[in-house]
Amino acid sequence: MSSVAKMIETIEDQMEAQSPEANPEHLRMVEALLFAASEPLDVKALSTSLPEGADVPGLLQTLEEIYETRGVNLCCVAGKYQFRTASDLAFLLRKEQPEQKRLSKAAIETLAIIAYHQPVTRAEIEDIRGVAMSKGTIDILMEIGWIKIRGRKRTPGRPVTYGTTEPFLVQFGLESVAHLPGLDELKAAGFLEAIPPSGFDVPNPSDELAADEDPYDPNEPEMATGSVNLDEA
Amino acid sequence: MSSVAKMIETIEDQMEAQSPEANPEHLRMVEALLFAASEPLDVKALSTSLPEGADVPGLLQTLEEIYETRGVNLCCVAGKYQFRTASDLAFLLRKEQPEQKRLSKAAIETLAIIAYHQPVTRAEIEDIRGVAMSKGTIDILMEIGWIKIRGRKRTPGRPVTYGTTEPFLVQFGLESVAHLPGLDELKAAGFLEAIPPSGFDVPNPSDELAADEDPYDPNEPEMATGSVNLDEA
Amino acid sequence: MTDTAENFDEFESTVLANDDEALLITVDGFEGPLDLLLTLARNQKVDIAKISILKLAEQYLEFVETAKKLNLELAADYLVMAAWLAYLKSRLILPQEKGSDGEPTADEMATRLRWRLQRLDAMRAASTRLMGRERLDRDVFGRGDPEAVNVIKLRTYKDTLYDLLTAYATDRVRKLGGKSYRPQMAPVLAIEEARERLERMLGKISDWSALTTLLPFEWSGGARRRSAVASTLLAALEMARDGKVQLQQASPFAEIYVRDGQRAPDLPHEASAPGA
Repeated sequence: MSSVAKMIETIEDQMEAQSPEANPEHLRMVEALLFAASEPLDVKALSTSLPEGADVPGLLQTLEEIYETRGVNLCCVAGKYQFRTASDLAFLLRKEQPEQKRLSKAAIETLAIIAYHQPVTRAEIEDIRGVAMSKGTIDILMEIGWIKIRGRKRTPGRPVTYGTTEPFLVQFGLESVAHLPGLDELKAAGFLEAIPPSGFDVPNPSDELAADEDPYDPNEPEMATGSVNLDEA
Repeated sequence: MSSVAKMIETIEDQMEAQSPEANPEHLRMVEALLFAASEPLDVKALSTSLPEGADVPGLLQTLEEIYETRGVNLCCVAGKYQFRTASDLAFLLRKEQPEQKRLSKAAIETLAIIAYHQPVTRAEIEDIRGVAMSKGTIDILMEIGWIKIRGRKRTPGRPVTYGTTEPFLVQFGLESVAHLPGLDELKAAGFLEAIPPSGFDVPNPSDELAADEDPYDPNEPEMATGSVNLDEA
Repeated sequence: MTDTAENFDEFESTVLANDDEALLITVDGFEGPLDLLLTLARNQKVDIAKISILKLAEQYLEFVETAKKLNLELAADYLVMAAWLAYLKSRLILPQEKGSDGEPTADEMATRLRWRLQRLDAMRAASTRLMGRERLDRDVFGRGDPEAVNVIKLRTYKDTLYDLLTAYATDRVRKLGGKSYRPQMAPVLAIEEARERLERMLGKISDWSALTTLLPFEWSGGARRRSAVASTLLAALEMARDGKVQLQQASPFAEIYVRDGQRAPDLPHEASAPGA
């Protein structure tokens, strides 16, 4: 038996074991939709195009397995699905892409802090980096579309909080912020604790509104962010 | 065995039979290259990216077979290869978008003439309207489905006769063409002046075959419609 | 010392070793005092968790001194940190005092600083890992030639029965020369029209006829009559000049008579006959 045939047999076994009922016609449809799309698609979008009653999550799982060892893989990014070339084939495809703007050291660090600590305020970022942030840093990250203002902290001054966006997850191939690399270690070491560390709560980076966070309302009159204390004012 | 597994088994058989030596790593590479390419690739282009000695035509054949029954097929156009959605799934990639339009002045006038004067030939429409009709006008009304060829006039040349359809009645809220308002009603409703020009009459349209009309037989050899007179020819 | 740069090439250090192992500094390269402290800590080549804060404070203060000697301008926060570290250093050297009125002890302050350095270090490592991930369109690629979704226009027509009937009425009335589209005419009978009319009537009028009896029926009243009379008279005069009619008038303002120009001239007495 050739090695290709062996590969296929493995896939077959997986499919038999896990998704004995995957409807081959539905499988073809999901395959076609995901192949054709330029953007990741979520279960809901796929469901609207498929016949009623199609088991989209099951189909996706089957497809993920079928493509697992192939040159193209089915990836889950930002909770949506997209076919992407296998990462081990990057050498074949890597494009010499002049990175439009090489991100500054400050911007890269700020992005990581926002990703791991979200929701996070400007003052908290500054505390971690030990330096005042230049205005441009946040602007650049917002312009690229990797971060967004997500809410306001329920503390004096109601500073805005930052978080990462869906394009950020898509760009870095993350299923969700909970899948950030090394998140667990950072959490275990206590580096993601509230700032200053209270020693009690260990916030996870989360897209959900935090307990002390209000949703962002762009119409709310802007206040100086950071350290303005209403009680003192 | 599930039908997916059966499908896979068929693929496996094909592969065993035809390309026992297809290198699975090379297969992955071709797959990734074709997937990521922004245009179809030919054997030469693929060969330059693949390790030396790779059997590109063989790999392409294998891939073509693997994808033959899938939602995505490998297609060869003008000697170049690309993945395309299986043609029977093209309907998945269609999105419907409503659009509201109005008929052109010529089209609605023609439609009105056909409605009132049916069965009516092209030449008669032109005579009633006093202007030559552009070919497009009838075509548009036929395409919308509001008029149809209903018969042939028993006159030299046997020109086809036009009449209105069921969708026409639905669109204009008419129970039948006989319910089109007559002269007096048109006057009463203010569509016509109290004293219409002499010679003005409003016919009583009917779905029934007229005395000088034959039912339309699409197989009847077509003749030049309109004014060609066989006796003169 | 130069190996720091290798460890962390993303954050290229500007701390360089010169010949006498003193720090040669350019402050521009640091992302603030904490970054400088972290770089110095790395130079100690021990686990940051076990770093000697006392030694670190000394190195920092030395750095600031060197910068002053070299007349390098240091941002205010570097100086604030220097002051704080000098204070911490003095407290670390002094025998441990009892923690009083809630103020943190020197050890607690040192621990807190160490923790902040560790955290910054950890976040930097995390950012390196993050940036090192397979990135879309750099390392992994989506479909290069996505197939566009075809938008099918579902056309509906707004035309109503009202539109249909309006179209029918206007179209047909127009064709039949109905009034709907006739432009408003001034109540003037054109001379050409009057002449044409006269010419047509010539064969039919018997002998002398009063001009006013030849006016078109619908022009026989009001302003229209005046226009008709004037035009018909002018037309008659033109035709008389061409010899097509003969005209006669008994006296000024009297009725004008007309007859076919082909007829032989009448006897004078006949002239007044019709009016007599």
